[in-house]
Amino acid sequence: MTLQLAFDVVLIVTLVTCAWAALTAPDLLRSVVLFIAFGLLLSFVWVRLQAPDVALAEAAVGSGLTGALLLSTLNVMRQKEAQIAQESTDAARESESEQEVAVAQDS
Amino acid sequence: MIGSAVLYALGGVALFGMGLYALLAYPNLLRKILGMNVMGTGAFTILIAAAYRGSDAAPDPVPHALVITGIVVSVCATGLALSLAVRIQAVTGAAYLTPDEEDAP
Amino acid sequence: MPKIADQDEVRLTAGRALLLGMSLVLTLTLAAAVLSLPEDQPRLAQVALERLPESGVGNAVTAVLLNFRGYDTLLEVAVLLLAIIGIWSVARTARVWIKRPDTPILRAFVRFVVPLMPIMAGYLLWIGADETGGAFQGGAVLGGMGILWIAAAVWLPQRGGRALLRPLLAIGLLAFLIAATWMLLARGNFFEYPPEQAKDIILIIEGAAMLSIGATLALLFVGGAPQKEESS
Amino acid sequence: MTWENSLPLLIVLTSLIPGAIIFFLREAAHGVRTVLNLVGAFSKLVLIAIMIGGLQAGVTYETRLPLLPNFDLVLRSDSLSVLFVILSASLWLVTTIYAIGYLEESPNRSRFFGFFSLCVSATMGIALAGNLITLLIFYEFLTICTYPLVVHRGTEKALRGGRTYLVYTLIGGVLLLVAVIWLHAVVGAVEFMDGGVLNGVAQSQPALFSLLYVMFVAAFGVKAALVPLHGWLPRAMVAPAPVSALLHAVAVVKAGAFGIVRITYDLYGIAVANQLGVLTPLLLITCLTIVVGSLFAIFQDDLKKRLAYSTVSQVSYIILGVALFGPIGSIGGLLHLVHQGVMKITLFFGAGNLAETLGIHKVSEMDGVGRRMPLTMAAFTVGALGMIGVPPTAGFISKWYLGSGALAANESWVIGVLVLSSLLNAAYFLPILYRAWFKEQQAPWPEEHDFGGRLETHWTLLMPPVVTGLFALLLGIVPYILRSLVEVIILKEYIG
Amino acid sequence: MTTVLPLIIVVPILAAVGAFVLPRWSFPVALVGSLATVGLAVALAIEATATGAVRHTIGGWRAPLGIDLVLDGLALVMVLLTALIGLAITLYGRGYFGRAAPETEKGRQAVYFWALWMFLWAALNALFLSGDVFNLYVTLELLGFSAVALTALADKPNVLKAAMRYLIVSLSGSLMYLTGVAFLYGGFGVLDIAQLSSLTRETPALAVAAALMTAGLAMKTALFPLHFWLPPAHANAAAPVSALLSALVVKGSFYILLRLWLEVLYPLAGTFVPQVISLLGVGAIVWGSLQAIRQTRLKLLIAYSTVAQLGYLFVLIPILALERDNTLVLGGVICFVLAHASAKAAAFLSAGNILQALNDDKLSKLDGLMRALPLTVTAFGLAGLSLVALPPSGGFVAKWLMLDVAISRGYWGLTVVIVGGGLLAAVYVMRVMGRLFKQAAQPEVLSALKPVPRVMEFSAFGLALLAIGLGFAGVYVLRLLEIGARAVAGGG
Repeated sequence: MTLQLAFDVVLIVTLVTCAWAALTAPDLLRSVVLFIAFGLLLSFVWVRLQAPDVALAEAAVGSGLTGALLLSTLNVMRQKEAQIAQESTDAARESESEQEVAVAQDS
Repeated sequence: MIGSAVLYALGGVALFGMGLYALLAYPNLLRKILGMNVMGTGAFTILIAAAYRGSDAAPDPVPHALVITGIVVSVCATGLALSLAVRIQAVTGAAYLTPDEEDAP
Repeated sequence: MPKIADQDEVRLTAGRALLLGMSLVLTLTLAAAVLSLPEDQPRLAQVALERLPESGVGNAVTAVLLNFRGYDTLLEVAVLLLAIIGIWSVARTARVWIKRPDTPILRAFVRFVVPLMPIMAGYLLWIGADETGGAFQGGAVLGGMGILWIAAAVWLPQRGGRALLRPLLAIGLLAFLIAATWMLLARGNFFEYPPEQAKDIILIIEGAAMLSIGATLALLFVGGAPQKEESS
Repeated sequence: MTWENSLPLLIVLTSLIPGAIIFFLREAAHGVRTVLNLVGAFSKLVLIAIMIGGLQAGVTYETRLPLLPNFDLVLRSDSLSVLFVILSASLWLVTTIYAIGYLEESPNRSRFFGFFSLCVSATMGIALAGNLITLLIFYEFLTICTYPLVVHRGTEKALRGGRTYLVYTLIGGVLLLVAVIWLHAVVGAVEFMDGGVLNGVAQSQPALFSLLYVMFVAAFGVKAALVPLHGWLPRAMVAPAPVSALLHAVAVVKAGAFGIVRITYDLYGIAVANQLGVLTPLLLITCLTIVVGSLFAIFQDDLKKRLAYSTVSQVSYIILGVALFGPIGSIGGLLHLVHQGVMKITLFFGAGNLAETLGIHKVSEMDGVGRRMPLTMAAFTVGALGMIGVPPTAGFISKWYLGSGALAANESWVIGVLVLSSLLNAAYFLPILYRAWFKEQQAPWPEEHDFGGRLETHWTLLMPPVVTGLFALLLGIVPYILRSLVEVIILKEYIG
Repeated sequence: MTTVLPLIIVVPILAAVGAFVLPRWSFPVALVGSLATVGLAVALAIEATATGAVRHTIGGWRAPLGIDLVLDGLALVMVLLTALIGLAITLYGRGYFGRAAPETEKGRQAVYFWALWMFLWAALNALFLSGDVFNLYVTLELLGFSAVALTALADKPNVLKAAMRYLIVSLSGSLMYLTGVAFLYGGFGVLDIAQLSSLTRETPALAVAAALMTAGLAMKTALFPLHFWLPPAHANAAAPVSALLSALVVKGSFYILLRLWLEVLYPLAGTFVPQVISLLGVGAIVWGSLQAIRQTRLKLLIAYSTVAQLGYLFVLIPILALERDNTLVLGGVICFVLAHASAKAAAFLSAGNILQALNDDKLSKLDGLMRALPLTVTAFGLAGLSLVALPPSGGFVAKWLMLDVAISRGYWGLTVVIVGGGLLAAVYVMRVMGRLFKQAAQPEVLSALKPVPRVMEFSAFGLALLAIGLGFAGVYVLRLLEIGARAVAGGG
């Protein structure tokens, strides 16, 4: 009984910690990966609570599919961000070189 | 609630609170979406814990069915939210909600 | 230019500490309420398990999902279709570009694993009537297959394929609606299956729903109406 | 549907339906619009005649439409309502003819005539209202329909005038709403009855019912332009002349005065109001209004503004009759309800003619105008003399009764007020008459229009003031016709 | 005869599926769906007036195991309201989206509009008829998703951000509601509203459920100070969508809130929770009206007016929870719902017409439109009358009932707020009307207006007439509300 209780406590603490880590990880990619891990842990919790159907749905949909969605979105958004950053540096360089030209012409 | 199910329900409550915090505290849309997902799992866990009736009795199937429905709804919500987030980033260049522009409709 | 990282600072500021405190208070209040919940509440377990034999299936969760509270599930399948419509209306383009496969290993993996998945999904569906499993789990497997397939770009939706896409997404919901309305007209109650045919009807609905769920989940991943390959 | 339960509704509808149709007419549909207006106005008069016939035979006409539990829309005929209905309906007919001549060339005519008819319907509703709620509904309805007429010209000044008007009347409306619901909450659904319905219950809670009375008077006082609630009236004078004539001589301000009459006689009961002691403050306010309105009028050079301040002063005579406890004063008040309407509309028609024909807007521009427009100015003169109270005009009759009423009520100081007011009236009207008749034309008319023909102006503009002017004279020479009706009303109120 | 009840949910879903699967036929499908749904609503009204409340046991299981659909007076009134406004929106949408082919951008939007709008209609009907707290959660999500997607349809930066904000609010509101459901189930063991009604007592679980559900639903209904998301969403969406959001969608979540306090949460009537709701309602009236007065764009002004008007819905909640049998109090709230829905839909549709003609909705550009668009301006004016609650209009009847409740119970503060709110509404309505009546500074602008399809003008005008006509329908609304008022709540 106490062993069971200790197991429960450890499982819950791990689960909650994992969720907190997922929410507050400074890097979003790490957040998402931790979230997927959290989903798998959660399925485990639900199996422990005699809810195997739900656990299966959570593992497949809640953790797996949502995780895939988050990962691909993060990927797309990072690419877009890089593209924007590239464009802005290009623009900055262009205006810089224009200035140089202007300076050259002045002198 | 029965035995250790209470502990799990308390865990669910904690998840709900944490998710709500993340939702409110972080401007990044992806993080807000993560927060909502965690909030949802908190609610689900409370329901699953309420369904638990000890290790030797069959659990209550009704909350289980509710949670399956909830999981599917929540993945749909995530999909919709992510699409909106991508579109917003494409249009405004930011992955968070910038202040509204003063433009004509 | 604003970046993802710009606004993704997770440091604990004063404002966040306040929010955290408020969340904590809420959590503790909810926790107190959890502790006050009655221990010996019979709830609906009793009645659901008692009437399980009338439902036509042996898995209590499936019975609740597809029979006792089949109406919830009908609306849920509607939510799935709605989500796809919403995503397609919001996203101008697909989020995941369907490209030619780049690694032979991935391609080979998909070639061998993917064909197994419909079988697995069908098995889950069939077994779900009496054991753990069901349309959602089966649909999730199908969706996973779709995602892998798309990720490996084995399947490129062509014109003909795209024309079938919308009906495929809708077929689960339609099956539900037809069955429920048919029962309404034939027996006077929405969703009232005759007990002897309940299992067959449920399996047919589940089969259709599984197809739609699979397609929906895969397309959630695509994140927009699938288009032909573009060179962006 | 029988005459008994549909006649009051039909009287309202005879202007409501033409009004609603007119909105959808094209601007150029001149003929249709005129026919609709006139058919509406004439059929209304016919229906009123039927109603009067029925009333003499002892029939009560009542339309009842339940809006909510304990909340009926009631339109009912009684002597008081008939008095107001006759006045408004006949003046509507005259004003319609006038407005056709006045406005046919200007833009947005459909809109104008549409709202104009709606205003008349609202006035009819106020006259026929059988309970407070109906009175409230039509009171607000009148506010709404008048606004577009005030801002009709769409200029910055018109919009400002309209805004002021709305601010005053909406606040008055809100006050009325609260008072009505409060009363409703205390005594339930009550309907107007000769002699009042609050006898007993009002005396048991004198403070509450006095407060409610003050709220009612304040609410209707806004429309009746009691000082200090009169500020909107002069500013609303930016409206076209027919609007000023009908609405600010008859419909709006009269609706306010009529409301106070109704509340005092048929809700509280004049005896109850006297017991509550609310009549004396009312008397003081009306006297103040009479004097202050006249004082302001003296200093106006703008003709319509001078008439507006005169209205402020004159409408209070009606309420003065109410505030003087005793049948003679009451008769004077009700007589003035009609007299003031007829006289004031004559004055506004005259002012409108001067503006439309010669471009005259100011008193200082009127030198010698009597020779240019003799008929118009003759009618104007009758109206002005009536306002001063010179016999044999109608104005003399009302002032006579008010004075006697004051004596009978042991408020002889009121006679002083009446005399002072008459002097002030003379002070602002006689100079106008003097300029018009006895001075030579000094400068060319500001903006002269040629309507052709031999008349001094277009016949549709000329006929209305002449007719109403004659009426003002007639009511003074043969006062019995009207007085007998008014006496019936007042006797019922005092005997109950 | 009870067969009609589920069909009113099935038919719009079928129409939605049809509009999606057959893009070329999306409008005809939606039109047929709309007409059929309106017909079903009328059939239900006839049935319920003849036989009383209807309870349909889905699957024949009966609550608590199954889910019951309940049609009582309250639900019927809401279904009818949705049908009337829905029909107008469908007609307006035809004018708004025109006949563009699905390949064009406008045609693409049209296909999604029809599918999403039909889903929204189905969601509303399902929500009004549901007798089960969890089923209500699913209908809420259905409603929220379709509303968010409809908002985002216009695809401009402000709209997308507004849609995102709306989605976040909507989802977190639903999750709070769902957690409340978990506590209700944990505490009382059933999900059926009628059964919960006889089981609930003042326990910590009920208090927590009440707090969570009320907060979540109030957020979705944009109760001050959680209204921040509403004005940008309602102001920037396409005109028919703005009308739907303001007239019907916010009423959906409010309806659940109302039902819960009437039938499940009433043991908490004496606590501070309903008082807080009422106070926030007061805040909404004051703040929303003041903001509306400050706006310089017509649609934003109307949107802030919605924030203010929604406040009125909440101020009577404490009295309602205490006096559950008092149809007059409920009648006041429901009459307000009806009046606001029709007036606000008319106002947004009129604003849409102005926007269509002028391609702008700045107040400073509206001078003289009365001459150019008389029907539209009249529609806006009539809607304004109802918003200010001047008689005769639906708004007047509603405020009459509310003031009657407030004054007869001696709530003077509430009286002042209700009355003052009306005056503030008069100020912002007049700011618009004054402009519309004004002479145009540049008459050439008026001659360069783009044409507005007749059907758009007439649907706005029709809704405005509805707002006025409700002023004469108070008795009938109250009579409908009496249907099954207690009988259904008593038990299944």
